[in-house]
Amino acid sequence: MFKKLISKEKFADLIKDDMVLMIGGFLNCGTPEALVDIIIQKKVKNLTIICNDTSFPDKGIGRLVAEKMVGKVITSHIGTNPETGKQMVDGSLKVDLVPQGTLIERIRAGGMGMGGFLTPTGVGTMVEEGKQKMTIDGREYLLELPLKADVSLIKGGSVDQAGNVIYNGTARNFNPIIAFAAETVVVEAEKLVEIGNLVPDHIVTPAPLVDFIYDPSQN
Amino acid sequence: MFKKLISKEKFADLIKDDMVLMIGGFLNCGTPEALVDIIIQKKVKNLTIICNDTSFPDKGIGRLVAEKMVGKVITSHIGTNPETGKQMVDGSLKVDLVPQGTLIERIRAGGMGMGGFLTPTGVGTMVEEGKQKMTIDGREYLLELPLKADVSLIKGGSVDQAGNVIYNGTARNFNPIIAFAAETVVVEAEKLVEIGNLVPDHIVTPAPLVDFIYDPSQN
Amino acid sequence: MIEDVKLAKQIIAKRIAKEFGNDQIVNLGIGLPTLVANHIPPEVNVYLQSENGIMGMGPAPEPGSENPDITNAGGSLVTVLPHGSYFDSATSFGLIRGSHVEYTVLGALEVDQEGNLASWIIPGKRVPGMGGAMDLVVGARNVIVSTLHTDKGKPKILKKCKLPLTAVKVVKMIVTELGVFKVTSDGLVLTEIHKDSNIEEIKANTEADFKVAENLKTME
Amino acid sequence: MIEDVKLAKQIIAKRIAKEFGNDQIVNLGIGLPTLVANHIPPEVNVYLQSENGIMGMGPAPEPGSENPDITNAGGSLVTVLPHGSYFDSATSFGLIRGSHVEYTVLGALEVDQEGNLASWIIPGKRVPGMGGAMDLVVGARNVIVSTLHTDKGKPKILKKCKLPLTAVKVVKMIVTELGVFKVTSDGLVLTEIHKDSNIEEIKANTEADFKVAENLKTME
Repeated sequence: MFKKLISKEKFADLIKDDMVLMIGGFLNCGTPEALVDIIIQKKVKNLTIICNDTSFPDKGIGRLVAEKMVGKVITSHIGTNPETGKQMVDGSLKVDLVPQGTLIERIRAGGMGMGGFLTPTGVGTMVEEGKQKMTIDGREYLLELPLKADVSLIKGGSVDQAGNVIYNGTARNFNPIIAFAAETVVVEAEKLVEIGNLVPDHIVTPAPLVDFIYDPSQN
Repeated sequence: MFKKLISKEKFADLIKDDMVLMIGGFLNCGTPEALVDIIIQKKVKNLTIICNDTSFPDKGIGRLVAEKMVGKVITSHIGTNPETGKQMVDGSLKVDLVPQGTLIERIRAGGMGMGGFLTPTGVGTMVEEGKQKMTIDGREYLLELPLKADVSLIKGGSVDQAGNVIYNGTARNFNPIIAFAAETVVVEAEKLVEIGNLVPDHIVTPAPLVDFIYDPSQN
Repeated sequence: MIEDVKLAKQIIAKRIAKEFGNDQIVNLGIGLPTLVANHIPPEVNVYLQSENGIMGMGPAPEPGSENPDITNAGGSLVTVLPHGSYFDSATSFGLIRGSHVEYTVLGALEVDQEGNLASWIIPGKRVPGMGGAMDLVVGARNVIVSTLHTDKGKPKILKKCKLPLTAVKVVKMIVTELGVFKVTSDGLVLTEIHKDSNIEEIKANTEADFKVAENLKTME
Repeated sequence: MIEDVKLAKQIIAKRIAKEFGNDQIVNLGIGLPTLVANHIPPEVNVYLQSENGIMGMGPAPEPGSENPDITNAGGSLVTVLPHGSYFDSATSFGLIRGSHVEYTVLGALEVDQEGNLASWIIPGKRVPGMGGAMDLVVGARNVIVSTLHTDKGKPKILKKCKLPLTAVKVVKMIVTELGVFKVTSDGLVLTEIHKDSNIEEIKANTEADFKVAENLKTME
């Protein structure tokens, strides 16, 4: 029971060329940097990354872009990482820009079994191109479709040996939602604690959603 | 600042005939019973109640049904309250039965600005009557529409003077979601605490969603 | 026929408990399915989830330590295990609809050879509402129907459900006191049979067409 | 024209801060809008929300007490007030899209007399992405554009936006260093004017048609 701890090597084995990854984080906050390190060492190719933003060239998800490991990114913001823009312009990186609230809700829909949802965001803008529009109660909405991934990488604050997660401050962001939306979920633990140390009322991500726990301090 | 405490009288003034109320709770757990008491004393008429279930005739929302104060209920289960079934058969109470997961998601859509969502639940059953069906990626879904209310009544576990709420155990249920979906939100506090006593990482309902706090121990 | 209803239910519960694997989320319906919990081997860490918002549900509380804020979807007082947690109903049904629940075990008024299930309404007679059942059977990866083989002598496993459906083609497995059926693309297959029953008895008490598996096993 | 950009920004920030009421949720965009926080009167309890998942955001941390896990949507280190809280991005945008945010204050590349806003892309030149802006301006109850009146001498308040839109007909109020405009069903109305400006100057620097309110006030 509760054998979820994973080594650097075993985590590296999980990540393969052409995979779709969701990675938590918002700019410089709440990204599992140690897991990103391992991916960079492995030198995988043509990843599709679903994430809030592409961070900075030397930080988080931005490093995967800078290392040219990403073939496509589905994200809401690339403005802090000039490398993303450069690769987009030279055609080596495909960028799907999605409004942030729509992006996280599409991930939620994917993880929670919805076929899609109607949002007023983007109506009358470039965002509506190619999308079905519906009028409900006199207001126009866009039908937005779910997103799923092969692997989600999340950054946990306090993580117990079973895989329950509580997040620290704004490091929460996309993490608890992407934990629903992938076949395999790996949490990087800021602080690994014994079972019973987290209060059940405070837990944000329930243990069985988490497949593996990576503890940088043990690696 | 932080003058959200409300008296029995002021709460009674808020609730009027023909209103649409959302009330938290799941059977015998997590319903603001003291607020229900006040509504019963006021003897209002023709309420529409949106809730998980109609509880028992002597408990929670069930008491409002037993007192014949409800004209319509939108709910997922009435089997534990024979009074609901009786009034439904004699025509004095209109009952809309909605699958539980669809019901809470419709409330979430209402509170979070979505025009609707696609769910696989109910496809091929009586639930699909009158609803738009859509096929996404080869799977059929029903388009379900949002729900909103005039007032939401929630039961909080630990509530601070600003209105932040942490719930106890399974008393959470519908409460944090209905807190988004009404013009006015009243929380009945199991335990009222000073500001600063709740850890920001643990708070489930952020203070500004709550308009009024009712503390039964002060009334 | 196993006439002792209590024994029949134990046979069913015991068999179903064997399905579960480590770290899986399982939702047990009210009534007979609840009994399944008593038969889960202690070395298998199953997370019992209840749709009212609890993960890692434990047994009923010891007298004197009841907490009215810890209940299951039937309204009974329960406990939470040290690795358990609570969440709101939207998250709970996100887990359910999003196929994070590995098994949902529930009863049936009728179930048929196509995997259709009727469990929530007898029009004009009994209208309790569907509760969370429709979401559970559509969302869970595996739907197991646990039911006595007959209701007052009448078969419950039919060619085609007559009552309004809970969902279409979702049932994967039917466990009764007489045996275990799997719903396959090739129709219903009897895969296990209780030692005190026989194929003739099952045929006589089942309206549905079914095949008998080549490697028919004894139900344990 | 107020040439001192720093002063101009202070004028704008100070004026916008007067809009907010007690217990309201306010989202301030990156850059100029962030300055608004410095002018909120201490007796008004505004909840500053940032879309990355914080409610009740406080000022930048004292040196030595920085916490890398407490940031705003611009990635700057911030603090949380004693009545503040954190949540995930889906909840954060639920607050935004669900009209729980009373005011969103943000900059503009262009804004027009119909309340259309362009703020996220200059095709072929600058493509940062929309971030949370599209959700904010569609969802918040009141959209306030805070902007210098001109960009290198060119008007920013237009008859019709030319750049790709962030949203259609959402802006309610435009605050520049020269004055305050309200977007009404009757078109743009100048309701306040800075003491160091005059209507001729505003007309010369505004492409949009606008009316002058009968009770034009001095901007403070």
